[in-house]
Amino acid sequence: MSQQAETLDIERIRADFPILEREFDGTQLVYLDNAATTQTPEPVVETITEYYRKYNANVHRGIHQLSQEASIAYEEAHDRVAEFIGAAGREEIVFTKNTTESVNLVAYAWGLNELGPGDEVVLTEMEHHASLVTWQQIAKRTGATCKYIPITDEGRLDMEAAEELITDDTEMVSVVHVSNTLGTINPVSELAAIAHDHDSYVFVDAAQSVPNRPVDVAEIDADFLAFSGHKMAGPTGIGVLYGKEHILEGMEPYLYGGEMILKVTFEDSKWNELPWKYEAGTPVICQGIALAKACDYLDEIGMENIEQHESELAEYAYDRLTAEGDVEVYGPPGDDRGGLVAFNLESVHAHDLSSILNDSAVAIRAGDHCTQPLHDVLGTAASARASFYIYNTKAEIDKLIEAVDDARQLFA
Amino acid sequence: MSQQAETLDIERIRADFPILEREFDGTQLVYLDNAATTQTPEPVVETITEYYRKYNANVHRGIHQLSQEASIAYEEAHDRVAEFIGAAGREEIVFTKNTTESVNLVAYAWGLNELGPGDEVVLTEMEHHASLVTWQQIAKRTGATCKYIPITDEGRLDMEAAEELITDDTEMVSVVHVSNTLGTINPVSELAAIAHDHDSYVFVDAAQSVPNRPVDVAEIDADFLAFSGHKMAGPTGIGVLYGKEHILEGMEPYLYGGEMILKVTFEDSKWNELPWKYEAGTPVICQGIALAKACDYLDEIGMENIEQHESELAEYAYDRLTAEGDVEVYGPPGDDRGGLVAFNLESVHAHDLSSILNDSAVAIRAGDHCTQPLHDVLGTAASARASFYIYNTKAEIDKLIEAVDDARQLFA
Amino acid sequence: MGLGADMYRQQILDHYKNPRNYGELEDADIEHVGENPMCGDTIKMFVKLADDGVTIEYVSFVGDGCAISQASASMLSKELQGRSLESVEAMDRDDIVEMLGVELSPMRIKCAVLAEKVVQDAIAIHNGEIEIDETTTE
Amino acid sequence: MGLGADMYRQQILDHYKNPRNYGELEDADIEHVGENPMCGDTIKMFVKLADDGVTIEYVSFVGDGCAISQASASMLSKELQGRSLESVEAMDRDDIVEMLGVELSPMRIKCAVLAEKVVQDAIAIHNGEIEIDETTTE
Ligand SMILES: Cc1ncc(COP(=O)(O)O)c(C=O)c1O
Ligand SMILES: Cc1ncc(COP(=O)(O)O)c(C=O)c1O
Repeated sequence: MSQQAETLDIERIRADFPILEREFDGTQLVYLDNAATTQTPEPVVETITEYYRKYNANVHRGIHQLSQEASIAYEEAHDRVAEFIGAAGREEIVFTKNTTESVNLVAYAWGLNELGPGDEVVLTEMEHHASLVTWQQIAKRTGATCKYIPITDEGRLDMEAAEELITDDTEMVSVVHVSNTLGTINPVSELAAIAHDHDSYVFVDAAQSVPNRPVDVAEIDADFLAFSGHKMAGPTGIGVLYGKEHILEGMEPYLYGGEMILKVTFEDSKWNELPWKYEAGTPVICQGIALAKACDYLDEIGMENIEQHESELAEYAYDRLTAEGDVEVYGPPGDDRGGLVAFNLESVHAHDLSSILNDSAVAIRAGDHCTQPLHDVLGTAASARASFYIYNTKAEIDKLIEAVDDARQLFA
Repeated sequence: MSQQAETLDIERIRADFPILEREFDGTQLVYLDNAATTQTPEPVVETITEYYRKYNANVHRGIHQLSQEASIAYEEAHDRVAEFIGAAGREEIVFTKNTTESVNLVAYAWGLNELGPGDEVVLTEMEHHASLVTWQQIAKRTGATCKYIPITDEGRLDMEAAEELITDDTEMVSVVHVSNTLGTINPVSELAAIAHDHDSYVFVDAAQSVPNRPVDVAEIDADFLAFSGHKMAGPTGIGVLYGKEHILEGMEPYLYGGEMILKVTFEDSKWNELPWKYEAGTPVICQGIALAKACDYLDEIGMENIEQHESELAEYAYDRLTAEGDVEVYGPPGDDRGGLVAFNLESVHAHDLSSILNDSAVAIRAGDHCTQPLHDVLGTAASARASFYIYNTKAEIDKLIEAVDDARQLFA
Repeated sequence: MGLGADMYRQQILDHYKNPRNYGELEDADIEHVGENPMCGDTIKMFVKLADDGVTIEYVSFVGDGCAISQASASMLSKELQGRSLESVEAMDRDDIVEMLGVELSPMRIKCAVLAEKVVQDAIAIHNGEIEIDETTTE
Repeated sequence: MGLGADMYRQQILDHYKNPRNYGELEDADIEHVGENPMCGDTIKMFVKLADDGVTIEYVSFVGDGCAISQASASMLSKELQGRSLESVEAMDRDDIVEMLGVELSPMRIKCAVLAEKVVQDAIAIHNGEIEIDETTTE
């Protein structure tokens, strides 16, 4: 079935991921849950162990050698991540613990102070709970209103509706770059342009785009952009918030404590420079350094190559899944989507499917993928989702298809 | 000088910390900056690598095998930490990214909603910026007032003043358990009793106590208690918030997003059960599992033994430092303090001292230790601080003393 | 490669494909609905009591969701006939796992126990012990 | 084991122990204060201009803090005499490191450049380019 040449040197890449060798009851793992979390290559794992074995120390203010080494590595990690997404410098890169916290940072530091009755936050029907719940709740607290750009039958944003929904009352447009359920690649530059025409900020949830395609914040003209380490070959416990320097400069702090201050008296405090103003307490030191290494690792493979590889796998999976006619795949056609397919088999509930696939060592996700309102729109409570990364192959998708066929038979 | 038998089997412990073998210009590292960050033993580092090499996956809702393994390990890590501090169960243990975030969680989720004009938050003059700046800023936003329990000449809390400052207007008493600057061990149970007499909550900043002495939340009767993984042989990027179940149950959420919700529509959301209600987004999975391992590691050595070891080192360092008469050590006498000594040498600024010590591979911290207001009270802008952990020896303190002597001569 | 044989024994598939006691009960003494929002499983249970008011005469259900949740509701509806309310309140997840006769992974137990939880909440509401509109499980 | 020899060459220790141009200047044309709150270093610089209004005639300072910050202020006060304001505004951290003649670790450079930053801000205020009461460095 899967005879085409691969864009990536998969054998070489797979050698960096010992976890992919795992077997369950003699069957080798087929890991297709990459939109939830990607696996971590040896160079990143080794960066972590090297940190703890060689230069673990608290950063920023230590004069001793270990602290200097840790500080430099941690600060340079910001530069590296800045470079990875085309930001101007470390001032624009705040390390958080995940994408979710990055959204909350802006919602608290900016939204809670700036939003009020009459103000509108425009989201999309395909937002992840990370942005949807956050803006919904901050809007509730401030008296602002949330509006949702609807999706078309094909699972794309209805851009005409977007033009109407974004008005001079709009203060923030928060949009997912690549949908983690539909696989839709949204026209974020276009949305940013519309938002800016109305003097609104735009927040790009890039959790599913930065890991697998070239993303340039300047090209998008994003005011804010967020993503997570654990979805891009990095460790758990780190996320990134990109923000334009002048905007971050003007915002109030979010978390208070050590490192984020310049001067403290019993009466009041003064804030530190960017980005440290937003990194209170001992930061995610080892995780930041490891994330920078993940950027190196991905850049070595090449983000264009990764994008192409994922498109190929997505199209192949789409075509094979829909061949039988009893599978509904959500979102745009196979040749125009990010590297994932969420679907439902007519006769088998997604959870049952996932359990049955697990018996064949095929790991997919089943559920609402943190997009419950979108699932309501799609008219289903849950879906099964296979999502791909740099180490996946068409042969693995063949195994997925086989296992789906087993389920089909079992429930026939 | 240092001939007494050690409480701990130091040689065996040191073998778990390869970083301690590092040499700078042929001189072996003497790491005395443990109040900032402790080193990480091999069993914890191996727990981290095992996670990434064997069962890295997103948690909670994955049906596939890897996700089940990761979920169980991550959830059990909460149980392990609960046990470590005498909490009732995982419902009372929220994983954050550090102590600072734990304080902010309560300040935002409880303080921002419950505090108002006329309400008072009682702190101490020796609070770390983590709690001092946070409560100060939340008070500013809500119209509440902060009051500070003063310290005595010996660097202890003035408990008579505390009795007067804590009144029926007090809504929160936030107190550091062991001061990271003075080494004072505060009577937190007594303060909790006073706070509860006035229907106030008590928040214990245990960042410097949980790592090195037995701490039991029930015994203290703390309403909240916080600490960091990186100060207790665990990884960076994880902190803990303990909260009494009924209090956490009643509070609003703090971060919004995935994992912390049960149900989401475009209009509103319902929250998940404890502790997940407070852990939005993909949590600090690997860090939580590694922290549980650090608890195992410390319990194997024995928290009473660690406490005794630290007291011995602190007393020894105190006695040797004060022998010359030109060193001021801040805080209580040598026989009644946590495992650290902050001091100033008459003729040498703390930063210069730290630089000179670094030339002898002795790593100490110099600065304000995130207690600027306390330093104002002490009448100095900065101090040098040596802080100890399970792998330190009296012989290392001898090296510290020698290096201090070098500085004394250089600046004579 | 297994065919999901362990978790989907013939009995479970049979109850899923041909649910017993399926349908609304007009003259139910107790009825209550519950859902597992993360899975999308919903179950509504209807209970008819015997004249003594403490024994279950008949149980029916309607619902939607995965095979485990629906088969569990179907099997439970049979299991409950003739039992005392008290004994039902005392049931726990082990009873359900035993009833299903399969090994369940921790993530799927939530699906399995939904029906039981709905019935127990229904009884608690009937007894005036709790006041909720709907049971929601994690 | 070194005696901190690298960072504390004789010259620095000498300027620290015997600061040059130390003291307040009554008839200063420009004066400005700065601090490095994390270190506790404070420096106040006083500048007297020549009649042309763009050349520095004399500089003095008062301050408190570590040897690096204070020696740097002392050496800078000598260095600046006779220089144009413009040339001082163009100075950067490399000039300071060169002036001190020692290798500084990144964490100590902050101490070294405080005096320079205070003078530069003083000039900028004098020129009406910025408005601040006090220079605060990280
Ligand atoms: C007493 C005390 N509280 C709070 C903190 C803050 O801990 P973290 O930086 O891990 O948030 C520290 C450590 O710096 C501390 O010593
Ligand atoms: C599109 C999208 N946004 C946000 C998130 C949240 O990321 P995290 O859980 O790392 O905070 C995810 C992943 O779950 C996602 O797919």
